[in-house]
Amino acid sequence: MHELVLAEMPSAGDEETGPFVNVHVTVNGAPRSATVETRTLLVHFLRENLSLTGTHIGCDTTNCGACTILLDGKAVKSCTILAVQADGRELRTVEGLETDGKLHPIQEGFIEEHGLQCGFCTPGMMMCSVALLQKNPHPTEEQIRRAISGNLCRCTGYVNIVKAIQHAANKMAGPSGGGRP
Amino acid sequence: MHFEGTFTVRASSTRVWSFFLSPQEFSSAIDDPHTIEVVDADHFRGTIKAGVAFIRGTFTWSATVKERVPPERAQMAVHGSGMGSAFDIVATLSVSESAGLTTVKWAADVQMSGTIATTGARLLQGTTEKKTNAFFENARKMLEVA
Amino acid sequence: MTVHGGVGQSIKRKEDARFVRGKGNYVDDVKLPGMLYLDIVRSPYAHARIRSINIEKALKVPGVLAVIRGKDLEAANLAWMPTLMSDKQMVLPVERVMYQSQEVAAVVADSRYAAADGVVAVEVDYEPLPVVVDPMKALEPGAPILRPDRKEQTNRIWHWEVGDREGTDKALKESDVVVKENLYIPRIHVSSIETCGCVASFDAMGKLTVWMTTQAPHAIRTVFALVAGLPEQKIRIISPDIGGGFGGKVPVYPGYVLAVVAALKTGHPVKWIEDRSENIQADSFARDYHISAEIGATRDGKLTALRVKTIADHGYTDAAANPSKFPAGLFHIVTGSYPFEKAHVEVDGVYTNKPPGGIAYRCSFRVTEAAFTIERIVDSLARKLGMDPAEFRMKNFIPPEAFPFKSALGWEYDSGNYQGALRKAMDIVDYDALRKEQAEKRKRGELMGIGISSFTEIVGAGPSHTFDILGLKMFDSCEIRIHPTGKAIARFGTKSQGQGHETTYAQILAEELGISSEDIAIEEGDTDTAPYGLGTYASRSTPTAGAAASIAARKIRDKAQKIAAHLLEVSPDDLEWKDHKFQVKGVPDKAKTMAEIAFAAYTNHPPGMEAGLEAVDYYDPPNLTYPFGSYICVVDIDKETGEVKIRRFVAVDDCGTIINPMIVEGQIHGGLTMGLAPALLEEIHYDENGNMLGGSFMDYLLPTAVETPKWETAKTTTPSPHHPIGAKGVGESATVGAPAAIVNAVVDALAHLGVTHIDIPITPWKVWKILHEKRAA
Amino acid sequence: MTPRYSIAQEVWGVIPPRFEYFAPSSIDEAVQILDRFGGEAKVLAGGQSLLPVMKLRLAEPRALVDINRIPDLAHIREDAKSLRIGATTRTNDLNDSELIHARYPILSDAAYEIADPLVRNMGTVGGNVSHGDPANDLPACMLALGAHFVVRSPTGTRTIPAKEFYQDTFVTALESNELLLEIQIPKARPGQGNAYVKLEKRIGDFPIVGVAANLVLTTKGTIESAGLALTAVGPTALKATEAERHLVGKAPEDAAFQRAAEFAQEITSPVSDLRGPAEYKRAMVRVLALRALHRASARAHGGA
Repeated sequence: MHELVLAEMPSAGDEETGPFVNVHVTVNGAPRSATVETRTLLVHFLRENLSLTGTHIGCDTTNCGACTILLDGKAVKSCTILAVQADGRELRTVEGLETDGKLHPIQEGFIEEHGLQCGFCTPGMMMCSVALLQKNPHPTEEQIRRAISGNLCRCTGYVNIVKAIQHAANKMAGPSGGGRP
Repeated sequence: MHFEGTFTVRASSTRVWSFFLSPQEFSSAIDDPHTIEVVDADHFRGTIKAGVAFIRGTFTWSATVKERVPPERAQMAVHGSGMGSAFDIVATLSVSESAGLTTVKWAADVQMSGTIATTGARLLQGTTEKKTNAFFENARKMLEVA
Repeated sequence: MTVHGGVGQSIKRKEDARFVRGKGNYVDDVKLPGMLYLDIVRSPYAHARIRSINIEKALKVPGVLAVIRGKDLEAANLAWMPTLMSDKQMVLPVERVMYQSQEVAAVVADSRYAAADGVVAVEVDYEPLPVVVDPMKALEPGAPILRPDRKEQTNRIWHWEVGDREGTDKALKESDVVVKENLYIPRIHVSSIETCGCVASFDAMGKLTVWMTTQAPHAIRTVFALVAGLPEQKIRIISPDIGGGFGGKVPVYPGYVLAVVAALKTGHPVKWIEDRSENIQADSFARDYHISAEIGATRDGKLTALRVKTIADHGYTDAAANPSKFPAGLFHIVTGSYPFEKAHVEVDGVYTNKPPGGIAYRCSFRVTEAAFTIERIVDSLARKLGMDPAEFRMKNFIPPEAFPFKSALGWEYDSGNYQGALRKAMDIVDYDALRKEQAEKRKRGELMGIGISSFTEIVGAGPSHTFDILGLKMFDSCEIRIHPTGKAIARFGTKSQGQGHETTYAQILAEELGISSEDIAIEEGDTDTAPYGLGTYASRSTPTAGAAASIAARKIRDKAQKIAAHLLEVSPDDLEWKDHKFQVKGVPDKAKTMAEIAFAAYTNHPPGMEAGLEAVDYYDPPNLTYPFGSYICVVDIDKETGEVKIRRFVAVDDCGTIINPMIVEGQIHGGLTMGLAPALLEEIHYDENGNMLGGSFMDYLLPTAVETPKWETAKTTTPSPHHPIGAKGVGESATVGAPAAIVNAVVDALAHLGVTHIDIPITPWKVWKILHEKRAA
Repeated sequence: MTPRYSIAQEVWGVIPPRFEYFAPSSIDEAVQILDRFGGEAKVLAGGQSLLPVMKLRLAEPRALVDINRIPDLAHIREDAKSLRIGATTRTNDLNDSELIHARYPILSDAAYEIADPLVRNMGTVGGNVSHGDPANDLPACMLALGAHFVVRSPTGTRTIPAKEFYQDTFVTALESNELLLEIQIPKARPGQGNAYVKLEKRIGDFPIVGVAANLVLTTKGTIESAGLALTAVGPTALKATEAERHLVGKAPEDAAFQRAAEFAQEITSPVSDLRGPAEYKRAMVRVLALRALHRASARAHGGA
């Protein structure tokens, strides 16, 4: 084989790299920080710098929602936010759903209702659902479908995802099952 | 994409024809910041910072005069690349003079390839048409003044 | 007595435990020390000569370590690689690029970001060449020859035909009624939410490990060995969790090869992960069939003959992942659910300046094109005859007693009850009431349509006398080890991409072995440990590897019977397998469970017998399986905007014996959604310069939860007579059957205006244009 | 023939180019940074339009000025004269606001269908109105409502009427050293009703066409003033001035709406693309204008 052309390793402090910035965040309740380029996307910060690989990347154009996380409690697409924008803020990812060895109702719902197949969209879909149920504990089917319309799933046809979210809603409403129809 | 137009200007056909074949002159009708270098009588090249508002990038371009029939016809091929894309323009000019007025019929076939064509199709046609029209409108004004 | 997690139970999926915790291990989650990143420079032109590639600036980009070009590969004879259809494709071009977004060079850097910066800095000098986008034009005399490297100086790749040409011509000529439709099934893309990628790494001993998004890891290993000349024992392919496949992860893409080359040359592990736009613009597509179909019938509505001619746009090389002997895949299942006496199919494969591929969209080798064609044209014929489409189908279906049925084009259908499925669907949807409602609405000027699709699938490739890929026979495998404590591990040659194999295979084994499915671990995707198999696509896992599971389990049972006899001090013939254990005939108290037998196999096995309790089976199916179903779709159309809304969609599927009803229903939901997608939304379109329009999720529109209706599913069960447990496979049925039901419904809504066909995707403006023109006329 | 040739490569959009990042804590600081970069800096608000374009490397600003840490730029309040919406108010906040639902339903109509719910949690009202994309939904609403935009530069504050703001695709009246602070919309009056209606190929996609309508009725029930504006059928959002003029003084009925819808069609210049042929889009302007006007009228009469 032809010798491949190999460049010299770049020297540290090369003026073309950077600019860099320190980012401090609270992720799933724990403080985390790293120094990254200003252009670093939040999803890469989570996956590469913090090794939280449960948050996925499925597109380049802010359409698929596989990277959905909670930023100060709101569901957002972490592929279209700079890591530096999250500095000083609270993040919640799929890794933070289970507490004390107990699955979150949304996780149970996805298992019980077969709301996932390949599992790739699932973390984003669940984070979106968690935000929905926080804001609206008793969503109608139409509201659920609207709420997850920024999260694409190629496997399930959504019917069971809707059921999974309803399952979690019922569960979170407590034993009285109370809640409006 | 095909664009065409016609305009009439109070200038001789020789003057009009030579305007479009002179790199210094025709390039002055381009709104976007650019450079131009004359390789020989039929070949020019340079760079242009083109785009819409903040969606903007630097293209390198080269132009070749394909046909010169003074003072009636000319054809020029322009090629450029930048922003992950390439463009090819074939521009044709026919010039006719009558009673001190010169009528210019122009046509431009523009082909885009690459990122702009694949992701910017939504906005491409309108912008390209506007830039093309602006170029000829600028040219008309310059010829009118001169 | 049932065993926990046996066949037929809707147990929850084992794999979900890691997925809901974000602990799946997808290829982009693999991180190795010293790992580098590879990114690819791609062509803006659909057809151009490469005059030079200048990498100087790219090599100065901080973090960039190397740039690989075609000429670097050429010296090692790696610039080209074979396709699965005996054609060849470029890893990197040396001379010409053949489609927009084709790989041109690869940049290797110490970070993803640096690699991306490097890509922008590579300067490629192109000379544009004439572009051939339209396959019809590609066949015209004087069209530029896209592949001068071939002996045949034409853009026609091959011509293929099957059936009785003269007999079909004659039968059509003699038919009282003949209907012809031209159907274009556009290019689409699977777009699994995970894109493709790999991590390639050589260890100190020169062994290559590749974590790769592949549906067929074993075949990939062999291809790597044959193409790169690496010794096969030094190649390990690991297919980790796969974020959806649908056929898009069967081919060998240049990026995989480049990552391996980069790992070899740099001495570091190298990761390559596609962007979505690269995935859509360069990876395997599906469909792109220009079909002309003619169908004949007697005056009283009895089908006579079918003739289908097709131009197949393959892009610049024939890289369809078909079985070798079938250039048009299984398209000749096009006679569908009907007993034609005469039929003829011809297909011409054509080169164009587009990316290669051809079948990757949740489809068993072109069966979708076939089912769409027959179910569309049967509808047109019924309409022409003035018959109700349901009645017409009922009258013409292959009757249940005719199975096994030999089709006019040579397939032997294993089993079916088409009338039963359609009847059930009609009952659920209340067909007669809908027709009444439609008649009333039509009087009021409202547009409502009812569409039927009664499809027959053909899956489970396949019998090895007919089916191979690059000569590798299309069997599949299962290896079972029962541990001394009665727990088990089983490994397979297939690879789940969301289908739930870890659960369903365990259920087959639980049923066969009397071990709880909880106690059976299932592994796939590691070529160092799993038995050889051809992988998961074309709904083949249950028909092949699922069958292998049963047969391997029965081998274990044979041995277990002897051990049980030894333990019970009776003759093996005195034992029967009942209630999931071996018991002395007529004496239920005298019995041994598999756990007891397994323990004995390691502690107290009969003299003269090998210790242990293991078996392997390589299952070569005697035939394909033929799942079927009847779908009924109800649509309402907004007269002003042309928007189509699916009001109801009833799907009755028959996939033989069902292993896990919950999973089967999930597969059908997903399949229906991937049937809806091309019917109403998805299409890959090229402009005349070969630019792909819609090459990202911004423009290539996957259905969301809002457009997707609440699918209504039901089943009939007609087991496959030749499969060990009667199962047929179900992953793709719904994608195959749904598009025709939707289009038939829309056409039905507009039929009174003289509409007989609308090409998919049915966009609002296509419907509006029809309404607008009819109103004007 | 001299061979044409090119030096180029396709760019795929995942990684943005490098830039300097600023997160000023005051408006003055922000506009000074903008001024210093003289057009080479971009304001980062929600980033839901800007970052995708940067990932495609179709825009490479030297600096980003993140205005999210400036206090009090996110608010929805009504005073004696106006509804005032701060620039960094998230589009979903319009959706969540009882005030907006009750009194300015055109804005919640639009906010309900901008991109998707996740994008709406980041994307800002200020970004949507000032990005200059003709496919954005809020500009047409602002034109129909007669909004004004309050902007600040290092030299002071000025107010720009929406109808003078949109100049061309991505080109607005905003100077490169100006920052949009607030949108001011005339306070809702009795007898006012409005609506935004749009047609999409799929939810979350760019609109095929959108129409914003705002009607104020006299106590006698005739139209006192009308606003009608269009999305995605021209280089910018379009104000259908002729249509508006036609409506004034008429009864809010189909006859007047039909004629207004035709006037609206006349000002459009749609292009054929993946979202439909131009003739379809033009036809849909009429269909949607009628729907928007009828809905606005129903709301003016107290309906939903």
